[in-house]
Amino acid sequence: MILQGLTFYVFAAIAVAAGVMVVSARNPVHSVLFLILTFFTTAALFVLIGAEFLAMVLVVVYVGAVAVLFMFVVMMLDINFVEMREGFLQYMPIGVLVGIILLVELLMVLGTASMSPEVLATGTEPIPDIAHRQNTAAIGDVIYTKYIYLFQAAGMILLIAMVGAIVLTLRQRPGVKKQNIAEQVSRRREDSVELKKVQPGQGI
Amino acid sequence: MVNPHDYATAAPEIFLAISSMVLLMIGVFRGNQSTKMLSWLAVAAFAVTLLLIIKAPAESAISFAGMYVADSFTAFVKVMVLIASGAGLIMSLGYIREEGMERFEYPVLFVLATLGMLMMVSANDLMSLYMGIELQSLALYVIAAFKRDSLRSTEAGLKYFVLGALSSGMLLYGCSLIYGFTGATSFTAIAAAMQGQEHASIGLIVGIVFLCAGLAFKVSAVPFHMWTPDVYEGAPTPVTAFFAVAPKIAALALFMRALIVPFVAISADWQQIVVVISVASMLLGAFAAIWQTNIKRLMAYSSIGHVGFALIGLAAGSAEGVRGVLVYLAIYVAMNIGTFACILCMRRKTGMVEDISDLSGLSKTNPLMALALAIFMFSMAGIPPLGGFFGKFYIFVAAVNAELYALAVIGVLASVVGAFYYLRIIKVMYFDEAAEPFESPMSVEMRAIIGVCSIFVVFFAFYTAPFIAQAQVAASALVP
Amino acid sequence: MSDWPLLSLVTFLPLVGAGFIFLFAQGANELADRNAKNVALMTTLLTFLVSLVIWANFDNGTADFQFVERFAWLGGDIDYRMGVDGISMLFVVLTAFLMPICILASWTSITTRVREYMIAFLLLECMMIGVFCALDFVLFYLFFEGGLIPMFLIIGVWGGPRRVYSSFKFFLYTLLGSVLLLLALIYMYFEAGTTDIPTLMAHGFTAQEQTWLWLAFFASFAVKMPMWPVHTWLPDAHVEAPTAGSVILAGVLLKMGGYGFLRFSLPMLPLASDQFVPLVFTLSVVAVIYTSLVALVQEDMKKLIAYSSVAHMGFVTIGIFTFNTQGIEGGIFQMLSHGIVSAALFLCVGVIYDRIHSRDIARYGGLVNRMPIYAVTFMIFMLASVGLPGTAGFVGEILVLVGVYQVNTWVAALAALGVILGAAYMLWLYRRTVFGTIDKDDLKQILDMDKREIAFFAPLVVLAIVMGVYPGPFLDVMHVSVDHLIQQHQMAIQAAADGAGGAQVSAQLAAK
Amino acid sequence: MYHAIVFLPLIAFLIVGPFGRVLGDKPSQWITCGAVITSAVLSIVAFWQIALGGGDPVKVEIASWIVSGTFDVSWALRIDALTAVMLVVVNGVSALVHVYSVGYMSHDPHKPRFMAYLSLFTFAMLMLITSDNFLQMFFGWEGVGLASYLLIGFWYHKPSANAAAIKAFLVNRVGDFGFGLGIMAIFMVFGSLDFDTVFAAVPGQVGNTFHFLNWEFDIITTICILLFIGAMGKSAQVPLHTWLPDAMEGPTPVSALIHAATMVTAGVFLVARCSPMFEFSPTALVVVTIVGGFTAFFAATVGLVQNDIKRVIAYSTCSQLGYMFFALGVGAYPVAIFHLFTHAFFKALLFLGSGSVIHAMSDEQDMRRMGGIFKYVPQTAIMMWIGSLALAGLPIFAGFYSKDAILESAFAAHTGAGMFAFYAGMAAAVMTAFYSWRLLFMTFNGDPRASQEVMSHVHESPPSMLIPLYFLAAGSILSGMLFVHYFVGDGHQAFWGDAIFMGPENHILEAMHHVPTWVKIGPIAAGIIGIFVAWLFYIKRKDIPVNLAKVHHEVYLFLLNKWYFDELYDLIFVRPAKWLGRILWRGGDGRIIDGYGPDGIAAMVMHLARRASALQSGYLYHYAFAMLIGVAVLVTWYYTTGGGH
Amino acid sequence: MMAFFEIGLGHYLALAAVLFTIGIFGIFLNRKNVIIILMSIELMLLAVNINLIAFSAFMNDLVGQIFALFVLTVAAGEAAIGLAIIVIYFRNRGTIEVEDINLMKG
Repeated sequence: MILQGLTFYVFAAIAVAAGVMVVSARNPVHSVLFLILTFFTTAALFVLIGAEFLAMVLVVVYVGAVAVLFMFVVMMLDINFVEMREGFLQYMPIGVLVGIILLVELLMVLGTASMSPEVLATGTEPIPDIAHRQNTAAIGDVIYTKYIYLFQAAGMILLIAMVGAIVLTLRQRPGVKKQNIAEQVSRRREDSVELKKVQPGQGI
Repeated sequence: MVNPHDYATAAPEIFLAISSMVLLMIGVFRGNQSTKMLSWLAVAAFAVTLLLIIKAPAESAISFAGMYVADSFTAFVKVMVLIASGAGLIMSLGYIREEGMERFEYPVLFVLATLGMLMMVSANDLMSLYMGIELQSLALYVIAAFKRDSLRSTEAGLKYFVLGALSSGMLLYGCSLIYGFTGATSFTAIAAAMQGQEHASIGLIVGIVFLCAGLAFKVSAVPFHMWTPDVYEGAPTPVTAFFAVAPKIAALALFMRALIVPFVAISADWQQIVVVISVASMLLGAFAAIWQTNIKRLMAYSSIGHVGFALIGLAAGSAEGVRGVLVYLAIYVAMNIGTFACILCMRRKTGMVEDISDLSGLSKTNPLMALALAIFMFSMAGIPPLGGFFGKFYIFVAAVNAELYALAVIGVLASVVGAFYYLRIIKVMYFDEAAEPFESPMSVEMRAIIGVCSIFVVFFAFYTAPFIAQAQVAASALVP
Repeated sequence: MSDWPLLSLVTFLPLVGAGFIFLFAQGANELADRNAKNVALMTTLLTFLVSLVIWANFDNGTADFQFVERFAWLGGDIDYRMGVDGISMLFVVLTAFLMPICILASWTSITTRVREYMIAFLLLECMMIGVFCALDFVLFYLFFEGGLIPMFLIIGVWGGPRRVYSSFKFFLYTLLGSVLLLLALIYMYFEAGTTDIPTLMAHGFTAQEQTWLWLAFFASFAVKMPMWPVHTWLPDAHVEAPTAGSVILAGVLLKMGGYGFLRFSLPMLPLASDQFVPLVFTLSVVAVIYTSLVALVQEDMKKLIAYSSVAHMGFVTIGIFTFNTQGIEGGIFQMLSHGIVSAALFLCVGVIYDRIHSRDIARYGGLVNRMPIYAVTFMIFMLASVGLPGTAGFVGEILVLVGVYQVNTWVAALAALGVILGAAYMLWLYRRTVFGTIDKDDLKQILDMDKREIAFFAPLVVLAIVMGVYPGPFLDVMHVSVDHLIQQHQMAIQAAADGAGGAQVSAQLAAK
Repeated sequence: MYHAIVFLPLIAFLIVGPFGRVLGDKPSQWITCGAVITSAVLSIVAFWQIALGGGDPVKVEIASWIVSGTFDVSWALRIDALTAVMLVVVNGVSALVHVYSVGYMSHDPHKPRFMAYLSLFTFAMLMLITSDNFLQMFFGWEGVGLASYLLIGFWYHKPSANAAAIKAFLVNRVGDFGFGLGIMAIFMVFGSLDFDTVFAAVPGQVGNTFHFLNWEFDIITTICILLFIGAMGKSAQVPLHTWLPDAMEGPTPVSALIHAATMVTAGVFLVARCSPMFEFSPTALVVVTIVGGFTAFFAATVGLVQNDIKRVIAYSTCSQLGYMFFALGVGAYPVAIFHLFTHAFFKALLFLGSGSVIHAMSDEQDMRRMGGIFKYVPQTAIMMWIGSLALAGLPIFAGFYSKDAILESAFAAHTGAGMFAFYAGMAAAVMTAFYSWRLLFMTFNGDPRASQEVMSHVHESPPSMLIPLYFLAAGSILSGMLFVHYFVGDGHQAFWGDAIFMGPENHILEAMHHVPTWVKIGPIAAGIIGIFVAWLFYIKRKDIPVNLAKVHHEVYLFLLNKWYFDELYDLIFVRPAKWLGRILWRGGDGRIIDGYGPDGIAAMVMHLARRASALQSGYLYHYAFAMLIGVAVLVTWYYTTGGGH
Repeated sequence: MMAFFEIGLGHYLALAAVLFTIGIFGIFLNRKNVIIILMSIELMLLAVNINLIAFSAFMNDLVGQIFALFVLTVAAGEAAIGLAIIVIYFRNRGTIEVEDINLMKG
């Protein structure tokens, strides 16, 4: 019990601290690294609460793919690390004030967040006993059946992400020769072969 | 677990999804030269989807374990969305050719965005809501930045993306709270959980506020509208035209469903949110547009104002309100498509122009276009007997019936202020000296679109009744 | 004959003409322009004929709406309903009568965009006639507001140097008033479940509702009238509008406010109308005296006449809110006569404006030397405007005064003071323009009215005098309807006083 | 016949008015003169039948005019004795003036127009006197006002004529304002405007009060005073007299017809017509007496020093009208009408005579530039003498009978107001004689003061001008002695019939025969004194008036400037009205209504619009911040209000 | 003391709220670099996921986890698009400083 609590506090503290560093670090590379740290600690918390599959996904997808992508872009764009400019602090107090008000209000919500029995009873998809069915398997049970609609939609979203990223960033450089299958396939005889009558004695 | 019948209910979406992939494949193989053909194919796909929707059975069907709903409301909205998307795509043809952005992904992204909108309209679950929104938004981010060599276009895409992602975050946060405080994500289930409750717990309300913030962003209601003017101005014009109509309809439909269906029991609670953003939108839309010189930017503010009016109908929360919104949206679509078609015709030898002053004396150089634009402007100002009036009329009918008198009064006053800048455009076209004429002749499809839209707007008074009846049916599907 | 949808015919005939011009008078050449003018003239004349047919078939003996047409329209008991009674019928005729004159008056003075001009006027005619024919509130509103569009364009496109300011002021001012009317309309629809005007008249709203509804109506009609202090759009609009625009503005558009009071405020909201009489009287009296004084110092002819219109409309509102036969009939008659007289006065200004292109009073003088026919014509209308007995202006004025005298002598006395001032500024205007000697060079060459001008002034002159000498045919049309209106009004007040909830109403009435 | 009397002039006007220029001068003159002369002859017939013959009053219904609910007014003619007298006066003088004008206006390029106006005037005046209800009377009332306006401003190129025309119209409007209110009050009280109905109901309303301008007033008195205000305007009584002298800007025949014989007496006619009402209101009669008496005196004083020949006569008219009014005021309505009758002849004679003089002097009107033309225009001079004698009220002349009767009746009334009027009238009689002979002496006697050129052109007028003078001279001499019996003498009952109502208490016609002798001879004496003084001043000792004017310079200026009425009105009405108009226009409409209304709101909207677009800073973080604020505000709202519940 | 270590739903929600707020702060207080904003958004989404999973666990309902799974998926796609847009913006403008993204305003 205590161990659980202790673990939570430690990881939560790290996550928050790392989160603060993400937004406040001067060097974007550091920010990305702190983001990775946040993901890791959060993944740990997920494990703590029993969502193993998501914890793994978080590590694999986020740390493994997204964060690396971030790192890649940060490096690629070669941004010089600028100092904070004038005027930054001008709106700071009011911004912080509003943010803190919001935070306080969000925290106050928690006070009411005790689960009422009715709400608990409405759960549509009870989590099976962990001993009986693993978390991953339990998710697998429904995601391709009951949630096939969303699953397919997620597929479409990734398709858009792919198409979008390509269409935005892919550039055909004029100098580079590329294989154009369509052109090759549609090539016809008339296009490439020209018959010329050569007058005797004149050459082409 | 998923019954085959479920697929039948979602046939339009499935068809459109498959079409998008087919188009993509064709594009990949045929290259950018096929863009025009792909566009027309996409329009054809929209048409087929539209037919599928119309031919679907009228009764409500909830499928995919409560994720998806198809009823006459969704049908009505989807028809509008498809028409708007189709028109947007057709209007793009000339533009993307002239501006050197003729790439085959363009129509594909249109189709995908439209697919997202259809999903939004049919969403009956917080998750399908979110997925629909993201499907649409991701496509739109890309389309906004599609003119990738233009600084304005990319800045528009960037702003849209950053703020859109922020709004998604807020929306999700709201969803998570709603999920936590009701124990369900399906609208139907939430509605069941809310049954008999007079008031929501504060946690749930905070969740609803965040949800509304996210949705308000999508419909560009104040104060979540800030992206709109910049994106409208920066994005390629046909994209702006598309933005101004299709996503707005879908998002408003979703807004209505997400508030009315699950939270009908506590409508008094969320009504205040809608009232606030509605008032703010109407006022800002009316005031901020006055000094604009860029017509696209002006249209952005105008659309903010229009959303404010539409939200009055939502604030009413009644079937009449929903009917009002639907009627309003339908006319809004026609007016906006028509207007943007005119804006797209503002082309001189030096390229596209988008300053209001470029319209000077249009009534002399191109009387028909000026006439059409004047009709749209008067209609947007809500002057009878043009269509825009009926939109406002049914909205205010709903507001008065819901006893939202103050809202109605603010609304009409804002409409007067708003009339000012619409009149200004007419003034520029009709009262001012003629400027250099635009390139002519306008393309056939533009003329057709402008013609159809203006006829729709002008003669709306003559076929209002069947239209209203249809909207009534659609509304009663949402609010029994 | 009366089975025909005459009202729809008279309303939409101009639209047909407009469509005809739009479709067939293509091209920017002179031929197209001439065709457009001819078509417009034919259409308006035909419309006028139809309106005369309506008058001929009109039954003076009943207060019911006549020539009623009804078709399903928007659903929800918002239908396309048309009909006229003794109050509205003459306005239809008036509008149809003024239109051909306007077209003729624009025959040579409009040289740019003639086709559009004619289309705008025909559209305007459609809207204006529709206002007076509509028996459904929404339909009424449609026409009421729709008229703004062509008028805005007429002022803005063919107007004077400050046309932009004026047209915007006109449009937004009237729109601002009208939107509140729209809300009131919707509220009534909500309460009564219909927008059928006769049904609404009989509905009986509660006293509190009436107060608010009345104020909303007032916002619209007072601006349209225009009543003081919301009159300032009128001088500007008049000054900048082309002659025919001013004619229509003064001749018909201003009447819509008065008509609105009669058709809506009085019968539908009798208690509130009663309650607000002091307000209306005060504003009207102020209007009569204030605007007369202002008219006295005007340097611009059109502005002067515009201010005089405000004063005359003050009489109309006074008359309407007397709730007695003389007052209301006087108000209606005053509207009709003002429609003729002030329209003619604007035409008079137009005649010389066409020649000299100035409306500055100081710019003229001694016109009688070169333009005797014009001088006579102008004099007749000037006198009619002054309210000389035997001219159209007198009958309305005296009836209003007689009516209001029975209600409030102060109002009668102060309004009568306005008559003196009215004489002062009109005579002063006439003297400065027409009398005296010619000392401007261009005036020495000025030509008298040509045949076309005489042609459109002649019927106006005849009417201005006939209406003054023998107003019977006009008044006879109104009697039954006005009596009915007054009866309804009194019954409503009586019922409110008797009714259970009417205790405080009756107390209010008793306190008065 | 009665239709013909009233409508012949109208027909003449309708022919000559629009088509005069086409017809030409001569036909126009023939048509108008013919119509009016016919009308005049018929009038005499009517007078013979109805007044002298004691025939019953005639009523002719023509058409309904304005019908609105209980408000039902017809076009109708009513011919009773009073009307018959007026018909003779109006048509008689009018016919003579028409004829006179043919000669007088012979050099004018706009003869048809002038003749048409005259006919129009005649028609309007006939409508006035034959009306059977108050509204038709008002029609005629304003109609004559219009004709007067047109005729005063006939020479439209003269700014002074235009100004005078407007002034006449406006001052009359002020009177009409009262008249109009009176008509409305009558309708409200009696529910009708027909004379018979109203007069029949008057006794029933005696002593009743009604609410007028927030006070309780006696009904009859209020109505009478309101009507009298109208009469004051038309008949140029102080303080509404200022237009009459200015009206002399018009051609002289106009002055004779309108501003001496007929129109200005309309007020007298009105009061006489309403005698059934005035008889029940002693208060109103006192007002009439005082106003009349004061005007008689006032106008005479001003007449003393005027230099314009026509103005002198105009003030004289004003003064004589004062006489008529105080006669009315003391209840001697027939006396007033009698004076109206005689006055019409001699005043028209004086005007036409002075017109003849002016004509002779090449349109010179200033007496200071006349003199010594007796020998050139003897006939005119004699006519002027006759007119003046009648005016001064010397025996056998018409004025003698009527003026004497007025003063006697005023004395006989034995009321305070009556005595005031009597003494004012006596003083005025002296002055009347004085200025009349001042006029005669300055014009016809002494050395010529005009330029040689003018004097060389002095000539007697053509017959068309002289013949009317003869007729009028005959009237001036004979009308008094011939008709005194009928009008005010023993025959008055039979003569007037029911046309004039005199209450049972009213025995003034009887009482005036029983006044002291000094009262009877007083007027004659006054006339002789006045003539003597005039002779002294302008023939014998020409230095006296000059010295008097020097010594009493203020008094002289005061009189010369007509008691400064014009200046006063300019100061308290004209200027403030214009000043107020300007203030209301620039300040009220411009600065306040527009400034805070449309323009102000527009400016505010513009300002707000600038602010609103400034919100759109272009910075992403501002945009995000706005969203955050939106959410925070909404959440806070729900926290603080508990979600509105 | 034991109560302190008793980890309930509230603890997770509090953590999520704090992370969410940090994310928001990151967006509107950031003046440096758009990529930081993207990372802030990732933080917000992470907070949402914590919320969802916490609710899921404490309600014993799998839906929350599935929701979180989809959020993760979409977030990945979103990041890809976002970074692509940043890249092309950088190509056009040569900077991605937040202060400089200010071509359109008013």
